[in-house]
Amino acid sequence: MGNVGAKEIPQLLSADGRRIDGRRLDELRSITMKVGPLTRADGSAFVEWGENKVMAAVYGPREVHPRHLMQTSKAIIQCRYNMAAFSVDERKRPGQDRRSQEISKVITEAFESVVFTEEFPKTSIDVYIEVLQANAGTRCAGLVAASLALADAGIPMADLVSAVAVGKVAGRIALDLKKEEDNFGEADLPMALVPQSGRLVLIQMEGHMNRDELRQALDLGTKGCREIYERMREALRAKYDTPGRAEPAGVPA
Amino acid sequence: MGNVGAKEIPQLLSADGRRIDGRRLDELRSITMKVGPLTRADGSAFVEWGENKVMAAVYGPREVHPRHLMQTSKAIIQCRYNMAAFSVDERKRPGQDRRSQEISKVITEAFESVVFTEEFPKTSIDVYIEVLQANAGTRCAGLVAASLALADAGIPMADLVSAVAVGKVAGRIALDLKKEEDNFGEADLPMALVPQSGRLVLIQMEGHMNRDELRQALDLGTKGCREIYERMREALRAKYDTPGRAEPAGVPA
Amino acid sequence: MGNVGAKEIPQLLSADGRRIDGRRLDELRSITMKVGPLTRADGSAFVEWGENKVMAAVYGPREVHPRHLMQTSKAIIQCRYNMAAFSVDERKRPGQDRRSQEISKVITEAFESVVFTEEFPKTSIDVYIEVLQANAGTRCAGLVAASLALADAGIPMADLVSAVAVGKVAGRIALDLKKEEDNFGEADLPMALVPQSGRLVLIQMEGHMNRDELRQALDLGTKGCREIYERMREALRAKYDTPGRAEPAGVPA
Amino acid sequence: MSEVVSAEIQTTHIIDLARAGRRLDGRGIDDWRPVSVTPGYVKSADGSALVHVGDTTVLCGVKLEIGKPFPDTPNAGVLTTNAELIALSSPTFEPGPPQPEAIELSRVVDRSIRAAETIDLTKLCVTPSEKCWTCYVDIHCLDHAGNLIDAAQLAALGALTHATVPAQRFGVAEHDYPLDVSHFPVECTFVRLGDRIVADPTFEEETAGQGRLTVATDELGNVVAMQKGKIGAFSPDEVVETVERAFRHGDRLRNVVRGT
Amino acid sequence: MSEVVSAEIQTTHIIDLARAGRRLDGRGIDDWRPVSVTPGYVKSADGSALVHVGDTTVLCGVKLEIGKPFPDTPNAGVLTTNAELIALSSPTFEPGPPQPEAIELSRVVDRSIRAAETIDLTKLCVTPSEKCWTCYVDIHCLDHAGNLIDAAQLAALGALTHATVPAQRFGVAEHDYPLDVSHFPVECTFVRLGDRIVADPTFEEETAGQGRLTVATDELGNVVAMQKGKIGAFSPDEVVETVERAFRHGDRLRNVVRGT
Amino acid sequence: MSEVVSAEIQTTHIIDLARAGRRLDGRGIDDWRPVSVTPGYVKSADGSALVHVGDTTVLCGVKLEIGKPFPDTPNAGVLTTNAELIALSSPTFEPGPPQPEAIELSRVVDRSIRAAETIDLTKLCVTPSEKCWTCYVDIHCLDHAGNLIDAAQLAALGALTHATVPAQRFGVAEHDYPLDVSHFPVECTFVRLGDRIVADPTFEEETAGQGRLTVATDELGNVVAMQKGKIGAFSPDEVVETVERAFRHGDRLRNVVRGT
Repeated sequence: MGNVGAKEIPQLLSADGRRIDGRRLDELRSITMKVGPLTRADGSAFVEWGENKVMAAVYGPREVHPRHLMQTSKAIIQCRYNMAAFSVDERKRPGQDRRSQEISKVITEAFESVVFTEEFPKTSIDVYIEVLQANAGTRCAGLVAASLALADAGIPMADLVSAVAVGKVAGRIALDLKKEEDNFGEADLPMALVPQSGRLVLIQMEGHMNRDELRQALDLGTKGCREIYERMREALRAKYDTPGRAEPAGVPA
Repeated sequence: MGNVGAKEIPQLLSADGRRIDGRRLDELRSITMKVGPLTRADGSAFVEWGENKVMAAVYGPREVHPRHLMQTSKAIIQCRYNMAAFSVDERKRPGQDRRSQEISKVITEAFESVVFTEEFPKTSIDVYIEVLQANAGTRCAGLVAASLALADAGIPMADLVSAVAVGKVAGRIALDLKKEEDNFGEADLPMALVPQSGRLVLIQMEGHMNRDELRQALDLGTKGCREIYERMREALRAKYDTPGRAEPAGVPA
Repeated sequence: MGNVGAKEIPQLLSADGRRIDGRRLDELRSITMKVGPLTRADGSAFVEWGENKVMAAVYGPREVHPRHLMQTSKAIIQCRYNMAAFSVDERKRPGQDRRSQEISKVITEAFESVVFTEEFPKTSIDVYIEVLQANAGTRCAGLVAASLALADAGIPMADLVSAVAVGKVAGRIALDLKKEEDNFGEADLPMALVPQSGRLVLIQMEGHMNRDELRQALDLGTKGCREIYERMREALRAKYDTPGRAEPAGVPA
Repeated sequence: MSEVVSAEIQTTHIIDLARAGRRLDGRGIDDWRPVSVTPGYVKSADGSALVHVGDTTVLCGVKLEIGKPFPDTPNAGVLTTNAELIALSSPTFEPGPPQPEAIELSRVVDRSIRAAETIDLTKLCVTPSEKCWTCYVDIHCLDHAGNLIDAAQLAALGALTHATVPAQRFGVAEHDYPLDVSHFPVECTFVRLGDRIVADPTFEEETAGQGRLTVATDELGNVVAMQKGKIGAFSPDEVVETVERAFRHGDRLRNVVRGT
Repeated sequence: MSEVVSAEIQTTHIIDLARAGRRLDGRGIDDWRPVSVTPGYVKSADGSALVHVGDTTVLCGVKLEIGKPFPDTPNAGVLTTNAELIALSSPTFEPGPPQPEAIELSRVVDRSIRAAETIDLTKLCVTPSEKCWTCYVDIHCLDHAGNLIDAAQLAALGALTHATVPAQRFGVAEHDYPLDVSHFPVECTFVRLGDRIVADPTFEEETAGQGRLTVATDELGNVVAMQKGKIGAFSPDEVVETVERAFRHGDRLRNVVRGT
Repeated sequence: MSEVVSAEIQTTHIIDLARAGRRLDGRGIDDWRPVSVTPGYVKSADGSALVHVGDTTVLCGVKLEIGKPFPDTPNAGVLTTNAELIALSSPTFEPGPPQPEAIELSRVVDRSIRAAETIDLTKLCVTPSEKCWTCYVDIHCLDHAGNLIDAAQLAALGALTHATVPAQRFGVAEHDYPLDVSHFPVECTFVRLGDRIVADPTFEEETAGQGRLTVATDELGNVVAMQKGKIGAFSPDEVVETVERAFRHGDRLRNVVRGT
């Protein structure tokens, strides 16, 4: 989308329905997740998803800063999604741009929909997401990493939030777009699912989809999110199955 | 003033003493005023003055933000004059520039000279002026709109403040300059009058005037302000003459 | 240092060991100091050192602003080193750049090492250094001026802090570099000394020095600082020797 | 009674009403407030529209200037959307740099305009790699009585639809000419109140809402943009139903903007 | 006794004195404090002046650089005035971005210089539309003992009057030459204390004042700029009288700057 | 027990241990924590290195772009170092513009790289006065367990040492080629604890420290940069002794970076 005047469009789908990297339309990129890699944070997680590398850390519940944001009846969640200057092809100037701020907002709202914030009035739960290497789908990768970091920090939640992007590539609905597909495809729909309720806490979309395609995209995305969710649970178990180490609170076993 | 290197100066005054838009030297542009057009503000007014369109809104007395500006013995007044990006010929970058900040300051001081701020200690009276379409004299139009909005909000004042600019055009003192006159004239003198006391609470001037011209300009401006004042009172009556609607406090009947 | 691509390197040392302005390697530029030139500040000093002109002022101990910096067990020191736009050959944009912020930080830490901050809990001691004309060595000149201003303000200190820069010029260690020597020399080492303890509270260095040169530089700098220190004491005496005027507190007699 | 408590009582009341299919201002669950679009409101702009959606009032001005194409799109003009949530329009806004809410508004409106290919940007190119039109879409919210997104997007579409390219003023052509608008995306916003999803929320309904969903559709039957906002969640089925409603309302609002 | 209360007592005292035609520092209502102008104080500047008005101390430096004319004034150079109310100069100033008081100071000084056509900007044009001199007037307040506006404006005028155009350094001419100053505007500031209007106010008088009026006059008998500041009001008659006083003081101060 | 009090107790304990030549984590006074350097960690960068010094983790990415030389160095490329102390890496950091600590870190790392002439900037010039490589060194701190300066500087040196000039991508040469690194400065940091000066301080030791000293040495036996930080003082003799230790550790760390 949005590649006005770009010169060369690669062939995104082969005759036998394989994508540019050989995946089927409903296939995820490879993913590895690590819970708790950081020592200073209260909770942390690292996710390598295709060619994305994303680190997330959680601090809190802790004192609210700046103070005027404090809420007397619940904790506030402050997510900050940030891209390292070297994470993209053309160097990104350090600091928050408008895109980062919007993504921070929708991710914050996704977590506010599942975290039991009323248990920690007058505090802040700070969630930091750092994209170290980017290749499409960073907000979903960031959300997954942050979800694991929240669990690692023992923040009580209704459920782990899972996320994936669905898109439209060469006229077909496809799961988990990579950079070329995102750049030259016809639509992108990132979504975040609360698996136990089956409800979406993040939905964005840009491009062109008709009614049927949209329905199809939502179904494929839901399926993808559930796959990711299983991996997330495995990653948490991998950390906490060490004997003598307590299970973190708030994450369904 | 200030048009170094400009190519073509239009003829600003005809042989029979008429101005570029046919007005006499002591004639105002057409004005319409509407009190209370906005629903969320505590008070509001819209002024269309020549080709200026200006909206003003008042909030308060309310909590001071940022808190360290709070004064224990009186309300503070915070005026913010702002121009919409599309209000001028060459698009203005959004946000406060130095000119806007200076105008905000002198308008704030004009109102602080008439509002009974000591009646509302520890609060803020916030006055917002938005220039939607500009054609010379926007600070005066903004001041008039804000004055009406303060009255609409029921803020007690010694008097309504009226305002107009006087200038020097082709060597003659003229009332209420429009854009071409302001750009190619020899002086501009915006002023704000408290009609009942006959005193000026805003005076600025730039250009060249000798003693006599200055005296003449102050007289003509005072007369213009009194004319505007009558229109302001009419506009307030137009709103509050609906039976069953209470007269706003603080404005002389 | 750092003059990649510069065209012409002046001869910095003559055959008989004289520098570009005729000084010997261990010779300071001429210095005058004036204590208390400003009326509004709690303490102030002006230093003219070679072609540097530097003014310093001290306010406090006073209320901390912004409040969240307040420390319950001691005063905080806030130094702000600033260069006037016209103080250098190519006009400097007003405002703090990264260099100014770093210098402000190391000067703050130098003074925190000698001021008895625990005597004034919950307050701030604000130190402002303004470089009006710059010719190498401004951070040392600023530190000396600020030291005098602190004494003038009666702030209790373990000792006056003295400062000077040592450098390497045409392969030789030299005291108190001027602009050409700094630009075309091989190393610069600004330092600040607490004379009574013989310890350094500011050390920075950039360039190339081997072990022996570094030792030599520290010795020469220490000697230079002691010379400056004597001048500082004279300047304070010059102000306070007026009969009936009290000696400022905190400065060793 | 504290403000927090009274807000909670209002929230409960609004949700109770919605359960019964009713709303504070008497509308039905799927009713829109009256919408009006006044093009050409600001003479200093190259295109403008004043939009009312009930009491919500938004003014949009479009300005075109000659600039330089971005290096990676040498054959295209530039489109920039900016929304200012000025403090005049609501007691909840403060002066200062744009807050997340204003940034989201700008980006959501921009996304619908851009994704629908409302303006064919290649037509804004004057000389490839050197000269192009930069089209600024500036949105100024004047009265925030709820559903700013839809009002702002309508104002932007209205201002573009009736805009003129100032080609003569910039010495690029002999005459000014109308800006060519290729598609007509319209955004429709809904909020969840309990288990009902209401259209065109008021300020109070947005405050009470448990999730907001915005769907932009074009005149060809495509969804071109979506955005979920605020705390809350939607099932995929609810999304699909809401999309249908957005198509229906979108067609009607498109006609209001186009004046047909 | 709280600071607020003691400030109120001082205000009352200052106004009582003024009523009797007297002032805290012994001056009469229309007396100026001693004024000195030291040109060439800063060698790194192309022009500079250190100004004392009583204890008030202001330093101004002028720098000229080669830049580009503004598109709408292709035959003119650029003049930029900037005043910094640095925290060193007063306990009431704080470090950080310029506050409204600093912005007003910059603009009021700039306005007098610009309106009086102090510098003929067309003479600062080197090659039309391409190359011109940009003249930066940077004002640095060092000690704020009242009436900064007049001290800053005198410093600016003094720095310009004695400035050199660094034409050789920038390779634009073979020799540097003096900057050509065409007019000599001088600003004079007054504050109302009760029903008296006093000249050249101290910091305490400004704090106590009920309105401030600044009038800039040139050497030809013109008023070129005015600015009313602070809470308070003036009748048109008072303005006219104050203008007469500004002419009188202005002529004297002009001579101080010009060294005649 | 308040945080302040417990921090004071820890400080006392750390200093007592140091007096006995011991440290909280069992190291000796002059021992470094384990150091690892992983070059090429980030594919989107032209050079990168992930560095661990104990639990302290820093990632550095180098990007090269075609830019314009500075007017006063027409024959040289541009090197820019930037360190972000992102809030993710420590409970003591906050989001927002860089604080003095981050600025100092950037500048101290930059100074060692620049003073040692690590990169011969004239080799980054493509066309004098017109085209050169701009080399951005961006340092991203991920886990701050003490001694960020050394970890950041090692990451920067590691990223540069293994960087590629993307000459083909920018159409400047037919093939990409390795960035030429001329010198290998390494920074070593020490803090005073009582009368002992310990190497490679942890976060707790930095907090307890009474002065910090950083010394950058190169492979030829030169000190190329120094920086004293934090409250505290060092005698000239202590500086000289610390420099000797920095030479010793520097040689070892240089080998880790160069992979030899």
